[in-house]
Amino acid sequence: MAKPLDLRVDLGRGLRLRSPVLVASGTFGYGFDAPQVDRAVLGAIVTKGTTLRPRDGNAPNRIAETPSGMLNAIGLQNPGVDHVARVYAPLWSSWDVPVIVNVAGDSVDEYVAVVRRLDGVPGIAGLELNISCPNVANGLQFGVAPDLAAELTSAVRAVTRLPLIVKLTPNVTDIVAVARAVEDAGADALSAINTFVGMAIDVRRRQPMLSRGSGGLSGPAIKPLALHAVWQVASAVRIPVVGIGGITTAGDALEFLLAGAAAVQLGTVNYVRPEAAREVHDGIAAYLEEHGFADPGALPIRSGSVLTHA
Amino acid sequence: MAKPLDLRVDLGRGLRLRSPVLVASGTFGYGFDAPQVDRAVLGAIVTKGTTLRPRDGNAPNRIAETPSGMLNAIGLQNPGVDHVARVYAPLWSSWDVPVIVNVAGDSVDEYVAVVRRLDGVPGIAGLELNISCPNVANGLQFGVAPDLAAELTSAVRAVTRLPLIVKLTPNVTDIVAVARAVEDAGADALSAINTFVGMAIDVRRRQPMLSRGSGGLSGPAIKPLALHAVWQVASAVRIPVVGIGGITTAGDALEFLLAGAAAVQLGTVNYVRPEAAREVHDGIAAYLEEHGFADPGALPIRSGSVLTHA
Amino acid sequence: MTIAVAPAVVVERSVPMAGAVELVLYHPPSAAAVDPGQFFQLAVSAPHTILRRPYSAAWSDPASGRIGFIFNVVGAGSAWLSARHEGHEVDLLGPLGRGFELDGEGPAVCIAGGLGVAVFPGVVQALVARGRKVTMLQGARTAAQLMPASRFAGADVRVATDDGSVGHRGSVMTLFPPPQGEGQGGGVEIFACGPTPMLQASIDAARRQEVPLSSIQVALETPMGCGVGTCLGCAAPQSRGGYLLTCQDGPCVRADRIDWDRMTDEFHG
Amino acid sequence: MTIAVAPAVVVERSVPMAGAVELVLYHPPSAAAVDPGQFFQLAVSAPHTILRRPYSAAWSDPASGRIGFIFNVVGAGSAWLSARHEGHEVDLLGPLGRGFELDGEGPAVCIAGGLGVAVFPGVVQALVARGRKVTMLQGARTAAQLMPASRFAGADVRVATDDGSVGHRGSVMTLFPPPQGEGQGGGVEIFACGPTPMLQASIDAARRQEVPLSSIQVALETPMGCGVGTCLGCAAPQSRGGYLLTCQDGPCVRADRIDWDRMTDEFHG
Ligand SMILES: Cc1cc2nc3c(=O)[nH]c(=O)nc-3n(C[C@H](O)[C@H](O)[C@H](O)COP(=O)(O)OP(=O)(O)OC[C@H]3O[C@@H](n4cnc5c(N)ncnc54)[C@H](O)[C@@H]3O)c2cc1C
Ligand SMILES: Cc1cc2nc3c(=O)[nH]c(=O)nc-3n(C[C@H](O)[C@H](O)[C@H](O)COP(=O)(O)OP(=O)(O)OC[C@H]3O[C@@H](n4cnc5c(N)ncnc54)[C@H](O)[C@@H]3O)c2cc1C
Ligand SMILES: Cc1cc2nc3c(=O)[nH]c(=O)nc-3n(C[C@H](O)[C@H](O)[C@H](O)COP(=O)(O)O)c2cc1C
Ligand SMILES: Cc1cc2nc3c(=O)[nH]c(=O)nc-3n(C[C@H](O)[C@H](O)[C@H](O)COP(=O)(O)O)c2cc1C
Ligand code: FES
Ligand code: FES
Repeated sequence: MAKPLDLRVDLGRGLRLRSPVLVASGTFGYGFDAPQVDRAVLGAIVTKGTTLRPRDGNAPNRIAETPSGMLNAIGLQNPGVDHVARVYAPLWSSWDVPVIVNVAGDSVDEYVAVVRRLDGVPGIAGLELNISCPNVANGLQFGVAPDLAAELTSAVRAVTRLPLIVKLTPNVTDIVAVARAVEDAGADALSAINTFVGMAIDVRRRQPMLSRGSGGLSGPAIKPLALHAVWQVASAVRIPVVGIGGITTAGDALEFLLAGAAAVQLGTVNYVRPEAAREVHDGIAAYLEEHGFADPGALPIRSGSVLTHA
Repeated sequence: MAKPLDLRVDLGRGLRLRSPVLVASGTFGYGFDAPQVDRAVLGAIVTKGTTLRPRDGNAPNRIAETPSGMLNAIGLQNPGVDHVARVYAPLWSSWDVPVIVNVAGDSVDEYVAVVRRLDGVPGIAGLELNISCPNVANGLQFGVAPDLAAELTSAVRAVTRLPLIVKLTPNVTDIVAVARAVEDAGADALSAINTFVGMAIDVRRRQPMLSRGSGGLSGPAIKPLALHAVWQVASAVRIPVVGIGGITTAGDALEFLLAGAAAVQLGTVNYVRPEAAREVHDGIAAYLEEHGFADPGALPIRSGSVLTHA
Repeated sequence: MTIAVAPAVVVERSVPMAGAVELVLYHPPSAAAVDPGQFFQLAVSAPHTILRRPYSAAWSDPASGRIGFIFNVVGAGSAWLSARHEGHEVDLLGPLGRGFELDGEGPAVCIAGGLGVAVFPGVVQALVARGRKVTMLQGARTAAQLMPASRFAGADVRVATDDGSVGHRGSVMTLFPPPQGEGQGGGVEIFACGPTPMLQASIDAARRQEVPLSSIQVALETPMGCGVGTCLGCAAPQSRGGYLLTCQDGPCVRADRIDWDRMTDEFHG
Repeated sequence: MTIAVAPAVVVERSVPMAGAVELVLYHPPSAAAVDPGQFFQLAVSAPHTILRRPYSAAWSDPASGRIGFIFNVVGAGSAWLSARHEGHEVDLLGPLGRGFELDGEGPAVCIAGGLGVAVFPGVVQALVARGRKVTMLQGARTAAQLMPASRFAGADVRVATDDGSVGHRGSVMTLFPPPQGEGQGGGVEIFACGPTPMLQASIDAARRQEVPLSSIQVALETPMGCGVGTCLGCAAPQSRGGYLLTCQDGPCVRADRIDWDRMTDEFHG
């Protein structure tokens, strides 16, 4: 007879979640839509990327399906941090599922301003820093350079007491270097990964499918790449890592937990199978039971550094 | 009435191919297997990665299927350059399809030794440099650092008059920087891309699916990522770019040609649909006819630099 | 409004006109809840696809719990759907978005291009039920591809074909304005569904007849990621700037809400 | 040897034993060319899959141009195959690899674990046709999962079940060595097919009976990328070092060629 199950996870700085299953930024709005998802199984809801001022987002076409995946270039359409803090947060404060606000910006100053506005607002359980945004200063994404990522993280860390998750981009040569820099700069946890930059071309119209040319690839197609990133990062840092990328089943989620993730986020699958969160939650529980583990924390298979193939 | 079609492509230094459809390294052996593929439509055959000494390759398990893709960590199993030059090349010299030897190694010296052995050997039409291999000197892949990649390219360039294609790895922050460095170092053409590093975990056995832990992801899943890499590289260099990654249909191949590729390589699809090469070849021809283009060179839609999404 | 996500059994499969397939699903809650012009996200398990496919309800019958979808095969997803037969299950998510506003006064002119006609059996029925005078303008390449007039009981059906095999030769717009004065300004309301270029043509024609844009309702066609407002992938440019979400603010909207100069068409033209 | 890549029509679908499906394909060239123990790469178009699936020919009949495959559902590809019915097409690539060497002297003992039994109808038939004495040892969880003895005409069939519902209780290895001396060294030849752990058990048992490893032929089961020798994904460790390719040098090999200590099993155990 196995011990009573405990699915709770601790992402640091008091951010304790009842479940290791979260919904990913940009795939659940601000928590007011997708009524058919069963929130009782969610550890937290991560909101759409939020910027200082409201943004209209990119011109259509914004999305395109690809083999086992989809491309998106939404352009951070969002109502702006003030609306989020004034209108949404008060509603969240009465919910039984914590809400983590995903923060985006074009400059360190914008990130800092957004975080300042959110700090201490009731109803906001934590922040997830989307460092995949291009930096207007140099056009480079914050997330691709360890020093830039660290600078941004500590600037934000300095102005908030909220639990801070930094979300890594996979579009780098060495994600571990970025992860370590961000950990040292004060992140409470990491989430990995954001989308991979990709593109599709409409052969009939002879132009890119997306108005922006390129977009971010998500869905099952990227699962093996995301899993490798999480495996590497989890074995290199001491803070919790939230695994993201192509998860659609409990088996997928378990791969990430075995790879060292403390929790997972479901993204694209929310569009397709609202019941996925429930299935993943229950599937993880059943696996723990079956193998006699008391909690998900017992799952990670210790990795050590993984050789790259040749 | 459209002009007579000309599907020939010129990859530089006299490497003129009758067709823009090639088969990719590691997916066609040394050209002696897969009899069911129609060679008449092939511009060239690219061989398995060849090293100085014979290699046994990695222990099983070496491959695993993933959503719309597959992981492999073969470990460069090959008979060694001497066998290739002594036994295979003479046979190739009587073939009507040119054979390009894919070259791999652990050090600049090994690459140079392999290329020296192949230079001037009848039956070898060109070389493709696989710079995705880890450098024993520093463990880093040659292909991830512009300076390493350039050093390797010029060292090889110095010892051969054979057409030299350098094959880029996508596992980098800035593939354009590597492409430019390699172009300046004397590459006649570029091929992009090699596989993306990924992993899969067997949840039942609680260990990685591949004996090496990680492996290279190929197949339709990576097509949008490969296409974006080719789009960026083709708009940044003056030498021809051969597009590779997840191509299974003529439509896929046309996406790469529209993105700026001079030719394409079919990889994983060869395992599944031997008729693919014929279909892609004929489909490209039909598209050119239909749109009144005289040759594939007229296809590229001029890109300029593509903004990354946010 | 409650959105169902549930498997529904195919109770009938037929070919209503050349090149089209009609699937009738049994799902009483949806049949009862759906308004004319609303759509569903149908799950497909075709090779390499992940997203659901958006389809308008062609009609629904709360009494029998049935709901009809009419579509053509354009790719992997619709090919998979067209291979469903009696007894198979199709997972639906919906009803979604906003249908047409049908309670207006005056005569209604419905304009359908291509498979846009799929939405009109239910729309025409509802308009007729409201006692409104309905003219149904339908265009297709050839006679065989026209939806039978019997699907539009109570409406004055006029047809055009590119090959002239029946009705006017030419596009559906050659049927506009229909005779007897409907279409000359004054109270007439236009309902248009079809490829974006056809919607634009309808609007230009209506403008020439001094029909105010606010009296034209169109069903928009954009890519759909989620269908419920979470992915922001279905943006359509608004005349007042920014974008509306086709899946929530549409697919049926009044023409004056859209900035037609910025409106794109990924799938036709 | 010519390898066909072609669509073949399903002419029969049945359930030969509990939990298994048998598909009979009509493809005269393959039916004529295949040797017992060879396999085919069957194309599947299941969601998110790309690779073909390797399946042994269970039997073939050159006269009628038919070839049989017997399998169980373990994942997406086999689920897709099990949903094929009469009239459907399945694209096959083969015959591939090497079958068993059947021309030896002396009595033959066939050992089947799980679906490894699928290869034996054709193998037993060929052995019997060569006038060899054949003992067929088959194991399964329960009686219903055993392949009917009628599939092994001319062989002395002995069965074991984990639940003892018929025959010996326990694994198929409890049937080895069979009585009447076969299996005691001297000229007996063993043909084994099943999960790698079962192959290893057969080898240990045979060793104990002083059957030389060279008199044991096994059908290897490794992942298959291409099935034709180009991907190098089907490596099996050789006793003389390095690896052989299961798809070319196998799947049927003599046990002494394999380094069993380095042999892995991805799919069972
Ligand atoms: C609100 C709405 C209602 C619709 N109602 C109908 C209907 O009643 N009957 C009908 O025949 N068609 C209808 N369509 C179009 C239908 O959704 C597409 O034909 C279908 O999605 C094509 O999928 P596919 O996999 O066969 O094609 P593919 O081209 O393989 O699809 C690739 C991707 O593009 C998307 N896509 C392709 N064409 C369209 C399109 N025209 N509109 C939106 N997305 C598209 C697909 O959903 C998928 O994500 C409607 C579209 C919308 C937005
Ligand atoms: C030479 C050979 C002959 C075979 N003959 C038979 C037979 O006659 N009857 C039968 O029931 N099974 C047979 N198998 C096993 C059969 O190939 C697998 O059961 C099948 O590939 C599972 O595919 P799936 O998509 O249903 O399972 P999934 O687990 O979804 O497959 C995922 C991937 O793993 C591979 N895989 C999974 N299990 C196996 C396995 N046991 N061996 C090799 N690859 C596997 C699949 O091919 C696929 O690439 C044979 C295997 C080999 C190598
Ligand atoms: C349409 C869409 C919009 C997204 N918007 C954001 C965003 O605003 N901020 C962010 O950090 N990630 C965003 N993401 C990335 C997801 O949160 C997630 O990291 C990615 O989709 C990979 O997970 P998946 O494969 O499960 O979808 C978005 C993804 C999609 C598909
Ligand atoms: C099993 C396998 C082995 C490969 N071996 C090599 C190799 O030896 N050298 C090389 O440069 N690329 C190798 N590749 C990479 C392919 O040449 C190609 O770049 C990659 O598979 C992407 O193309 P695809 O998606 O069409 O397969 C290999 C790929 C596979 C699947
Ligand atoms: S389709 Fe996702 S927001 Fe409209
Ligand atoms: S399966 Fe590809 S080499 Fe054997």
